[in-house]
Formats: sequence, C-alpha cells, structure tokens
Amino acid sequence: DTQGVSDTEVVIGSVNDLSGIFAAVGVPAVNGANLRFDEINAAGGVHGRQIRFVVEDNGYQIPRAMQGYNKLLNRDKVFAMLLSLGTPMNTAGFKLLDPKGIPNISPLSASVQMLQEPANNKFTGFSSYWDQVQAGVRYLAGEYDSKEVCSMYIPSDFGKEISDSTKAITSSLGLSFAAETTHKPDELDFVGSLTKLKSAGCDIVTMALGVRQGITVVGTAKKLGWTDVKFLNTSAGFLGVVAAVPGGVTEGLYASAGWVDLTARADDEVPAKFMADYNAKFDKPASGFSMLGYTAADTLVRALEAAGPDLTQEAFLAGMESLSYFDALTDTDITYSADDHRGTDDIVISVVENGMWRELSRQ
Amino acid sequence: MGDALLEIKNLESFYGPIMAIRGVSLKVEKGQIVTVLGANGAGKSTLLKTISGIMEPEKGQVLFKGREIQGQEPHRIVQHGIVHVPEGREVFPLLTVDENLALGAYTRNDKVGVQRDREMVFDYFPILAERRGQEAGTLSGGQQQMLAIGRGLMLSPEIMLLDEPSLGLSPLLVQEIFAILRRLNAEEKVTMVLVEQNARIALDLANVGYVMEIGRIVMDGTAERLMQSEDIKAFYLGHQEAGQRGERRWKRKKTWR
Amino acid sequence: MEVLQLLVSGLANGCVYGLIALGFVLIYKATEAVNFAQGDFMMLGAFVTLGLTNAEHMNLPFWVAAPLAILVMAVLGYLLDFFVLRRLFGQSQTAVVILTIALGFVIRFVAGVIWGHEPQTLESPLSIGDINIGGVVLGMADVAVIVVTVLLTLFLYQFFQRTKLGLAMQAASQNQMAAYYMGIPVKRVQGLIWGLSGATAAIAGILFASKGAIDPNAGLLGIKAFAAAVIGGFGSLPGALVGGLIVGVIEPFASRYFAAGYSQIAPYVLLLLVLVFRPNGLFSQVRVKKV
Amino acid sequence: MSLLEIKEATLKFGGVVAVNNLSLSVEEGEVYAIVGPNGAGKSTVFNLISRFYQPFSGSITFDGQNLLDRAPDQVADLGIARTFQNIELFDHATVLQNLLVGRHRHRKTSLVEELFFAPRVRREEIAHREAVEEVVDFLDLQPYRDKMIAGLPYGVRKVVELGRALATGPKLLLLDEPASGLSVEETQDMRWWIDDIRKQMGITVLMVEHDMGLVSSVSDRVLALADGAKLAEGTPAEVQADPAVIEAYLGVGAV
Amino acid sequence: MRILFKTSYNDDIRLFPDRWTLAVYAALLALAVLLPMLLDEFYIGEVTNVLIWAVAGLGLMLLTGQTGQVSLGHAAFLAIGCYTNTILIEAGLPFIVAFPLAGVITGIVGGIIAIPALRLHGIYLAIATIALSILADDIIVLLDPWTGGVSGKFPAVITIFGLEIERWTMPVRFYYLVLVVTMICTLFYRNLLRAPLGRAFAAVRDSEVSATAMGVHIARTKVKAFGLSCMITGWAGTLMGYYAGAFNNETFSLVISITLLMMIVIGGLGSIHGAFFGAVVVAFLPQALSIAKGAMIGGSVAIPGLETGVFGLILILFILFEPMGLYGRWLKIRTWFELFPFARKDMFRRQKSYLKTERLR
Ligand SMILES: Nc1ncnc2c1ncn2[C@@H]1O[C@H](COP(=O)(O)OP(=O)(O)OP(=O)(O)O)[C@@H](O)[C@H]1O
Ligand SMILES: Nc1ncnc2c1ncn2[C@@H]1O[C@H](COP(=O)(O)OP(=O)(O)OP(=O)(O)O)[C@@H](O)[C@H]1O
Ligand SMILES: CC(C)C[C@H](N)C(=O)O
Ligand SMILES: [Mg+2]
Ligand SMILES: [Mg+2]
Repeated sequence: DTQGVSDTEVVIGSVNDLSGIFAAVGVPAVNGANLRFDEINAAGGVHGRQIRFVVEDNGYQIPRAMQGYNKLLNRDKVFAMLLSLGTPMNTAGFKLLDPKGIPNISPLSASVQMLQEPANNKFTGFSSYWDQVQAGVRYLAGEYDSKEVCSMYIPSDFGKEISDSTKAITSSLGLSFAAETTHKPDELDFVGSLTKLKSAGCDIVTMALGVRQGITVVGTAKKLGWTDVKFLNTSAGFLGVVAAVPGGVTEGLYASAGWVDLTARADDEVPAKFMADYNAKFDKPASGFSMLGYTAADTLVRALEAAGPDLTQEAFLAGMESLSYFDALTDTDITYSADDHRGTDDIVISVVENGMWRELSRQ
Repeated sequence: MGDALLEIKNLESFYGPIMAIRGVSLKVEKGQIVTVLGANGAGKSTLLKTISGIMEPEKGQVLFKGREIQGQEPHRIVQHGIVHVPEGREVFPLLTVDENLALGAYTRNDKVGVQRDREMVFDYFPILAERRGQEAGTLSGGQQQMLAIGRGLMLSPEIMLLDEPSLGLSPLLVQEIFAILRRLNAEEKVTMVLVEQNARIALDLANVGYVMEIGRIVMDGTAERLMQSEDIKAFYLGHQEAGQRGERRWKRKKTWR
Repeated sequence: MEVLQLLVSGLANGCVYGLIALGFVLIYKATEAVNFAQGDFMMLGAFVTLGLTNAEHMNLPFWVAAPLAILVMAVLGYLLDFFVLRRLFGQSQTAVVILTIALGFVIRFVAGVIWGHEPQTLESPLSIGDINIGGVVLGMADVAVIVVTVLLTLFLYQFFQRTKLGLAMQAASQNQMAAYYMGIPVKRVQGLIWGLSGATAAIAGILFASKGAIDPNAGLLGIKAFAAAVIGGFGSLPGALVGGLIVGVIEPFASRYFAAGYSQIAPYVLLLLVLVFRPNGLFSQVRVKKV
Repeated sequence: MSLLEIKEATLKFGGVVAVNNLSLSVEEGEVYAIVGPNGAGKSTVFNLISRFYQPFSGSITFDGQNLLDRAPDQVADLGIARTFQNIELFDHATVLQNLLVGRHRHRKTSLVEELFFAPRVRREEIAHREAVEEVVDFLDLQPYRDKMIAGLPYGVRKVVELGRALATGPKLLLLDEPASGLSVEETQDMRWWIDDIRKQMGITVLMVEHDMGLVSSVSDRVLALADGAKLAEGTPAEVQADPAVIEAYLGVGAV
Repeated sequence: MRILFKTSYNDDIRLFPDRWTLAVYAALLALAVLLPMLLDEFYIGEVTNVLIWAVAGLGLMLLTGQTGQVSLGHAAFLAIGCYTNTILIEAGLPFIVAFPLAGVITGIVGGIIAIPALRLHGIYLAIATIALSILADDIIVLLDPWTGGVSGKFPAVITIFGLEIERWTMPVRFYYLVLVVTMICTLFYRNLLRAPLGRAFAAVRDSEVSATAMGVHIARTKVKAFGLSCMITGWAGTLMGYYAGAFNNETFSLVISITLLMMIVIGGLGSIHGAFFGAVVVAFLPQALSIAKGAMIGGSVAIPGLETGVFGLILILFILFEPMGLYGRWLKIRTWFELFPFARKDMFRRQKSYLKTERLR
C-alpha cells in the first residue's frame, strides 16, 4: 500500500509561497501546474487515477512551511511533492520527506542543495543557479572582453549561491572579482551600491535580487549614465514583465536561465496554445514561471504514466529516471536517468531587446 | 412648577455588571442651581456623565427642553447647550493653556463673543493669562482645575454640569469660584447642576438639593430645608464635631436608609 | 560630484520614506493609534492609480487618474474607519495595532487577487525623463517626490498648527473624553484623519510607483518608514520628513562606503543609535508626567 | 536634629520659579502641614523630596543623610512614602496587590527563589500579607480588598493610596492633599487616621492640604508658601491669623 | 456560583485557588498526557506546534502583558535560543544541560540588550525591537562561522539519558518533551505572578512614577522582565528549531515577531490563558482554514493566498468582537455560567470607553 495512491486518485503536494515575498513566483507556477493537471484529469487521469494537487501556502516562512509539510505528509498523505518553493523550506522539508522516501520533484529553487544526498528521491527541473552563473559569466566574458566581475545579492542562500558561483567562475577564468554589495528585500534605492560598483570598474554584475529590485537596478544604472556594464540575472529574474518594463528601462539586461522565454515565442504553436489556455483559465497573462509550473506538472504526469498502473514509489522513481523527451513549451530537452536527476541541462542566455527576451546562446 | 429645563426620569446606568445609578429622577428648572450631594461612590459623577452622553443609560430618559437626549453622542449634547466640567480636570496635557481655551470654543463661531469670553476667563483667573503658553499638563493641580472651569465657561453654555469644581483649590479660590458661579447664574442666567463635597458652600449657592446614596436619590428639597436636616448637618456639614480628639469615633446611623 | 549625487538621490529617496511616515504620524497625531497597514495603503494607492491609468486597464489620462485615485483612497480610509475602526473606539491601542496588521494581510491578498503578484509598472509621465545638472542626475519622479513631500509636509503642519480642526484632532488624541466635553465630534474627526492618511498614502504610492515597479509586497517598505518616523519623533510632522531624509541619505552612503553585509543594516543601526541618545526621537513629543 | 531638612532649595521651570530659596525642617513625630495658593510650589517640594526633580541649588537631608545622593527609587528604602495629588495607583491591579507593592522594599528573596517559589518566598509572602492586612484593618478597606482600582470611587482610591504608603512602613509620610475630594464625613475619618498614624505608629507626617479645618485639627506646625517662598510659619492658629496668609490664601470670609 | 471560604493567607497564594480549579487542571493535564492515544500523527504534530507557540507566547506575555513593554523583536530571541542550543550541543554538551543553558544565555543576552532599551516606551520600544528583529537576520549571516550563515543548521537528534527524541520520526516523544517544557514555563510564570517580582512588573506597567516612589527600581525590573521573557522565548526558539528540523537566518523573521505579538493580544494580554488561547488561534487557524478549504473546494488552489486573506479577516473579527482578547471573553462566558440563571443579557455590554494620551510618563 503506497501512501497517497488509491485506485482512483493520486495525491500530489506542494508547499508554496502564495502570499509572501515570492508569491510572484509561486502563484503562476502553481497555476501552470493546475492547468496541466486539469487537462489530464479531464482526459481521464493517469492510469485511471485522478491527480489531486494539494498546495499549502508557506508565505515564505519556515514555521508555516513545516506546518504545511505536517499536513501534506500526515493528513493528506501525499505521494510526491511538486514545485515546493524556497531553498530553506525545501531543505527543511527533506528531513521529513527522506525517511518516508517521498519524491520531491522540480522544486522552485535552483539551489544545488536540491539534489543533496540522499538524492534518489530528488529531481530538479532545470540547471542550478550555480551553473547558470558559470555559463552566463563565461559567455559575457568571452563576448565582451570583460575583466572585472561584481555581484549584488540578497544575503540568503539564494544570494550566496550566486555570489559564490560568481567568485568561482571569476577566478577560474582568470578575471578579478572587483566588488560586491548586499541588499535587503525591501531596499528600493541602488544609487549608492551602483556608485560603488561603478567606481570599482565592474564590467559584469551578477544579480541575485528580488524581481522588482532587478528592474530598479538596471534603470538606475542607466540614469546614472553607467552603460558599459553587463547585468546578469538568473532564472529568478527571467520574466516577461522584466523585459516589458515601459520606457526600455531593462533593455540590455542579460539573463542566464534553464529555459527559453515564453513571450518571445508567442507565435510558436505550443507556447501560443499554452498562453491562450492559461489566459482563458486564470484571466492573467502567462509568465515564465507559469510555464515552468506547467512543464513540471507535465514531467510528473509522464513519470506517472511511465511508472505503470501499479503505482509504487519505486515504480515512480524508475519512471522518472526513464524520462527523455523534447518539451516544446520550454523548447528544451528533458532527460532523466539513474545518475542524472536534473531535467533540462540546457542553460539559455538571453538579453532584453525591444521589450522581449532574445536568445543569445544555449549550452 | 413650570416646565423643567432638564428632567431626568428613572435613569439607570451600568459599568459592565455594576449598577451605578438605580433609577434616578430629578428636575432642573431654568435659571436654577441644583446641587447633588452624596458620599463617595454614590453615583454623582455617573449621573452627570450619563446626562452629558459620556455614558449610555440602560433605562430611563433625559429630557432637555422636553426633548429626549439620552444615548446621544456627547458632542451632540454639547451642541444643545449642555456643558460638563468633569471631575479630575481632564485638560489636554500637551496643549497650551491658550489652545485648551480655544478648544472650549470649538462649537462657537462668533469670534467676538469668544474673544470676550476669553478675556472674562483671564479676568477670573489671572494666573491662566500669565501662563498662556505653558503646556496644561505641567500646571499645578489647582491651576489645571481653573483651566477646566475656564474652558467650560468658554462654551458659553445654557446649563453647566459641574463635578466638584472646588477640588484642589485654595480656600480663597473656592470662594472666588462660587462667587463667579453665582454671578453667571444671576447675570447670564446659566442653569447649573453642581456636585460638591463641600456641602455647606454648595447648599449656600444652590436653590435645590438632592442627596444620593448608592445610586439612588434618598432626599431632596430646597437648599434651606436640607440645611436644616439633622442628617445633612451630621454627614455633610460636619456640625457635630465628634467629641474630643483621641476618642474612638462612632458612626451615627443615617435615617434615610 | 559623486558625493553630491549620493546626497541628492538619498534625499529623493528619503522623501518617499517621509511620505509614508507622514501617514503614520497623521494617524498617530490625531488618534494615537499606529497604523501598521500604512505601507499597504501606499501599495494599494499605487495599484488603484495603475488600474485607472494603465493602458491594459482603464486607460484614463494620468492627470485624471491620479486625483481620482487620491480621492478613492481617501474615501476608502474614511470608510475603513467608519465600518471597522470605530468599533474599537476607546479600546487599547494594541488592539488597533493588531487590527491594522491583519488589515495589511487582507489588503495584500486583495491586491494580489486583482493585480497579480508580478511586478507592474505605472504608466506615469513622471517616470519618463531625467534632469541632469552638472553631472548630477535626478529623475523627474525624484524631483516630483521632493517637491510634493515638502509641500505636503508644510500643508499638514499648517493644518495641525493653525486650523481649529487640526487643533481638535490633537485634542482628541490626548483625551478623547475631554474632547467630547468640548463638543468635538471625536469619531468623525478621526474618520477624517483616516481619510486624509488614505489620500497621503495614495500620493506616496503614485510617486513611489513612478520611481520603479510595484507588487503587492511593496508595502514592506513601511517598516523603514516606521524607522524614519521614530527617528523624527513619532507624532511630529516635520520630524517624519527629517527622519525620512536621514534614513534616505544614510542608505546610499552606507552602500557606497561600507562593506557588503554591513551596508544594509545601516538604517536600523542608525535608528538604534538615535534612540539610545534621544529615546523619544529627534522632535520629541513625549513628556514626563507631572505629579 | 530634624528628621527632614530642606535648606535653601531653588527650582525653576523655564521662567517659573516653583521653589524659591526655601528652607524648612520637619521634626520627628510631628505633623507638619504646607498650605498656600495654587501653584505655590507645594507639590514641587514633595517632588524634590521624592527625587523626581533635581533642585538647582540647596540641600535636602533626611535622617542625617544627604537625600540628593539618592536615586528616586532609594527614597522609599530610606523610609519615605508618599501619596499623589491626583492619585497614582496601579489601575489594573487589585487593592490588595497595590498594597503589597508597598511592601516591595522589604522583600529579601532572589529571582531564582521566586521563579521556583521556594518556601522562603511563601513565608515572606505571608509575612507581607499580614503587614498589609493590618493596614487594611486600620483603614477599613476590607470590602475592597479584591476590587480592581479602575472601578473604585475617588474617595476610596485616596484611602488606598494612603494605605499603600503606609504598607511601606515609612518613617516619614508625605501626603499631597489627602482630603481633597472627600466628603465631610470622610475627611473626619482622614483626620482620625492621620492622628493615629502619628500617635500609634509613630510616623512623622508632612502634608499639603487646602482644608484648613483638617490642617488646624491635626497639624503641629504649618508652613504657608507663596510663589515658592516662605510666607509664614508657626502653629495653625498663628498662620491662619497672619494677614499675608489671609490675603494670599485664605480670603477674608474664610470658610 | 462557588463561594470560597479562605481560612489562611496561604489560600491566596496557592498554585490553584481551590479544589475545583485543581481538579480542572489535573483533568487537563491527564488529557494532555493521554492525547497521543486519542489523536493521529498529524494532530499530535499540530498540538505540539501550538504548545511551542504557547511557550513563546508566555515569554512575550511576561514582557508585554505583565510589564507593559511591547516587543516586536522576539523572533531574535527565538533565534538566539535556537542557535545557542545547537551550538552548545555541537560543542559536546548533552541536551539536558544545553537546553536549559540555551534559555539562560538567551535571558542574559536579552537582559543586556534591554539596558539601552530601558528608556524607550510604547511605539519607540516597538520600533527599536523591530530593528532588532531585522538586524538579527544580518547578524546571523555575519556570524557565519558559528551560525552556518545562510546555509543554516540542522539540529541533531535529541538524546536524554540515551532516549532518542526526534520531531518527525518520533512525534509522540517530541510531544511529551514539549509538554514538559510548557508545564515548567507555565509554572515559572505562575510563580513569578504570586511573588514580589510579578507585582513589581505590574507596577512598572501601570505607573512608573508611583512604582519608583514605592522603591521599585524601574530599570532593574525591566531588565529582569526582559531577561525572564527572553529565557522562556529562547526555550521556545529551541523547540521551534527542533520542530522545523532546519533553520537559517530567514527562519526567525520579523513576520514571526509580529505573529507573536498578534497572538498574545488576541489571546488576551496579561494572562497565562491568553498565551494558550492565542497560540491555538494563530498557530492552528491557518491549518484549520486549509483543511476547511480542502473539504469545501478540494486541495488545489482556487485563489492564491486565500487562507492568508481569510486569516487576516478572522483576526480582524476577533479583535472587533473582543478587543480584550479571547481570555476576556472566556471570563465572561464563565461568569455567565456561574451566575446562571441570574446573568442579565446585557451585563457584558461594553460601556463607552475613552482613551487618554500615552505620551505622558
Ligand atoms: N470605570 C468604572 N468601572 C466600574 N465601576 C465604576 C467605574 N467608575 C465608577 N464605578 C462605580 O460606580 C459607582 C458610582 O461612581 P461615581 O464615580 O459616580 O461616584 P461619585 O458619587 O461621583 O463618587 P466620588 O465622590 O468619589 O466622585 C461607584 O460605586 C464606583 O465604584
Ligand atoms: N514640569 C513643570 N514644567 C513647568 N512648570 C511647572 C512644572 N511643574 C510645576 N510647574 C509650575 O510650578 C508651579 C508650582 O507647581 P506645584 O504643582 O508645586 O503647585 P502646588 O503648590 O502644588 O499647587 P496646587 O495647590 O494647585 O496643587 C506652578 O506654577 C506650576 O505651573
Ligand atoms: C523562486 C526563487 C526566486 C526562490 C529562491 N530561489 C529561494 O531560494 O527561495
Ligand atoms: Mg465623582
Ligand atoms: Mg499640588
């Protein structure tokens, strides 16, 4: 008897941020996943089982996240976790998931810790912040003969991973790490920090900030007349709205992420259908994170299918590890295997041009 | 008796479960000074608060010029011309003496009258004029009491409810205050309900008196009549100087109980 | 030059804190309550304007939308008092604090439902264009913030100092019962101040949104504005502005000259330092009770 | 040596000279009254003794010790207790608890003992309680023992405040207008109490009062104060007969 | 109605005023002990959580409810307790020593922090403590070598004389541990209230002027209040750390501080019951809402953040319904039953009340 599985139903859980500072990430992602689950449920479910997706709001607070886990694991008896948000919340959650062997699929955190040992029940959707920064800085340094690399980050594990990665790649490329600044999530003025970075002569600045802050930083730099610098965002700032800020504020901003932007491909068939469906269901335009949510749910559905009608944890893990397909929505290959628990290995580097993300390079 | 200016019928007021006024009725004629006497906790202040709307009665009526006003918001009651000078001063501590007085005239729009009344108040209490700019909270106790009375006068009321106006005032000022009240009553025809511990001076000023005990009116009558009553003499006027000092006191039983 | 730029940007920034702090101080001055939802009011004001003016919403001209939004927020503030806060009249201020904190939850939720959680940008004429004076750059929005904040502070200061209503508001905050004895309609007066603070929040929101993007969590800024108000001496309107400016100016200088990890704590360390030396803020409104 | 001695004390608030080069001495065992017009500086003298205000100049000694060396909270330890003109009780506590706070200076138990409510804490509590019950009996406060201050009538609060001061077991009791707001009957009680406090308990009393009846019936000496300075001093009869006092304070038709 | 005849002064300072109360609390304790036999793992987890919050609430209540000092920074002390305990255990101390010590150290730190805060009142203290809460986050990051910085720490399995206790794999054992700590803290709290210090707290809260005149050293009393409050809070923080199984700089955030204050106000300031009532509301209500929503419209998200929104709305209703907190309401209900059938319907109507400035001290 496997927890969360009955003849007619399989229960999937998620501890997400629906009201806190990362609600801009969590909400569209959960919506995207729900879109996929509704489709499959309408089509009769997976092996006759309906998928029930139970989401607990953590408001980006660990104590509330733990209550969410308590409910999902001990009351709802979920079969697997999907899209749980927040690095610290996820790592805390592993303490509960691992003893029961509950799979954790595509968490909304690109931290390397998402695949920490024991890794057999953990799967991530896309590349880590670490890898994204590595690839991004390498690309920019190669293209533009940059010398000085800098970093702006929120003092959290998300920020730390990005700044650490920046330092690592800087030294391995033989560049110099010139300066760093730290920021609170509620900071709104970056003149001081940018003046500092400018006077340090930064050519590349990696950013690990809130979405709204990222926009302000690029805008402020322009205002200060500092144009010979490349700002590099990660997947955490890779959103359509960032590119679409009126007045071309974010023009020339780079991002290194695990997928290809959605709005830029609005004319392609699969993204177009997704955007239309999403808009019809939620009355909001689809964003990159809604796409991510949809894709993650799709991955889970595929793994459930591959696991066969006799659903057990082992069968499911085997199913996950057997997946290998091209996902037209994110325009990437998704492959898992026994020693590869990361879906998309691609890292896509894009830049804002004319209010859209344009793909520059893919690795 | 003519039509009463203020009439209270069978009023009951509570503090949560505690019944502080138990069916009080009284009448105040226009131009009269009515005094309410009573021991501590008898409910005198509660009665005044209920009239001025600071408290809500549970039962009964307050009629002002024949109209029911009980339960109205206190500022509406002030607009009718009923002014309450509360017990315990209640000045605005962080505002200056001048500002406190200005607030007394909040409901008035006649600049000239307000100015005249301010002069009058300063005339009555020269120390207030001297301390115009001082924050009211730093005044001495008695000075605050003067300010509270002065502020009440600034409202130019038709009827004044005065709760222990002599509290904390020097003997000289007590005489002055009562002289002022007498003048206001005589010249401006201000009707007054006066609660006082100093029963002698209160009865001296008033036309009519009521005596309250534990929330009830236990005695009423003209001031002269009350002044003759043995009980009043014993308990409110302090006539019977209980024996020599050092002797244990005994308490006479009040006959109205 | 660099120092001048930092200073000027800091001042513009400080004015935003000052504006929110004004909202706190208004309420405090007239009711002695502390409105923990003031930051969320600001966010709501910004979103209301955005909803009225942005092309994908109602698409009104900005100069129509802005006054309209201010009006809407004023009415909202008044109604909030009328239907909710008035029921707490005379109850302890902690109850009001908790109520406004909970209100903040609700406002954020509502804003999230209506406008989503992704950052949005207000289509404001103020956000276009910079002014460059001898190398010191200042956005139009910054200029607007500075001008509006200074004017608003002066206006409110005069209002409290010179008008009868302003005086009545102060009286009501010091002694509600005595204010009633003077014939001041205390509840209505307090309703008015909530309306006024709603309007102030809307102004702050519009200017804030002109400086950058907004999302339902933008109200978190209120905490720093709190610090500003306290530095100024909670209850003093010029104090709110001065406090705001101090916090605003310290920030860019700290980020410029302090090491990473230390710079972002500067405003709070400053707050604590000010309080150690002046426990009631710079323009103290607290007195020792005379006994 | 006098119990309390104030020498040439001066205190100003801005332009207001509240206490002006004032000297006075209170002898052990007497009842000493201060009278004077409103704003004369009577309460300010009390506040100087309580160390709430620091005099600009002058000295205050109590029992031979320099009071100005002491912090406000140490004044009670020396054996000085006071009441306030406008009543300062702990409103959200019962009468009993208020009186027990008066015993604060006698506590000997440590934090840890109290945390574990060690037997000594219990013993001390019961001792405090016995001391307080004596005060309750003395002032007839039995009916109010467990009542919250917030709902008590003004007159009862005045008595509770007196009780709280007595519970500290003072040598010197400062009473700021003990009879204001009291009815004639209650003032009568107050008079007996002050008498007993002095005679039976041996406590020296320094009081400010406007009720001349009370002042003349209980006090040994009276000081009349005006504008912070001494106007007259002597027996109640002497002071009341002083023309300056009549002029500034009592008025001609004295009540 | 029960009428008590007291025959000695001891009656007034007993832990339980009378037999009946003793019986009620004994029954409550028995229920608490038997609870794991009645509830499943999920509910035991939730009850544990409520108890932990109640302990934290007791900590803050001592300061805010008893001494009148509003703190919006108590999450910082949760953090200090939690980190100290883990660091001590990592240094080799057994839990049975490290845990009490963690609280004591937090108390000492709290007392020291209180010294500059002594002159602050009301909103100034509240905002200063907000700053404390915010700074705690950064300080934890800066103290990386001890705290593990942003990566945080994972508390080891508790062993008490060889008995292992772990939140997730042994929820019942952990529940009993929390229950014992809760009882000890409640007892300490009760003891303080019936001792001189508790009265000094109330004196400082109600009137600093007359407390001083009675010989209460305001500063020292406040420092003690801070210290004791922080000690209890530190223990709660430690338990929270165990409950979460992981913590870092973001765990004990300002939101937690605010929630704590909200909790004690809604529960009822100044009473032990208030801390418990508040904990039930604040710690369990969101969960209850989530369960209710699951029952009504299925688990998946219809409106994001709905629970938080509804939670806010319910808190507003709580405050409007009873600004004195749930404990106040509880007392009224109890009085009603005690007086039954003589209680008047309108007996508990609120008489109009008015506020005066708190800007005078
Ligand atoms: N806030 C309150 N809460 C509860 N009971 C109260 C409150 N205020 C007054 N009472 C009670 O109501 C009764 C009447 O009080 P009130 O103040 O009207 O008396 P009073 O006659 O004015 O006495 P005093 O001469 O002391 O001013 C008293 O028994 C008192 O205990
Ligand atoms: N903190 C203060 N700031 C400014 N002036 C003050 C302060 N305290 C007292 N005063 C002034 O000092 C003078 C003396 O005040 P005090 O309270 O001692 O008078 P008092 O003799 O007790 O009068 P009363 O009989 O009215 O109580 C008054 O004029 C008062 O206005
Ligand atoms: C979605 C992400 C922006 C969340 C972030 N990576 C975190 O660690 O919490
Ligand atoms: Mg009265
Ligand atoms: Mg005085």
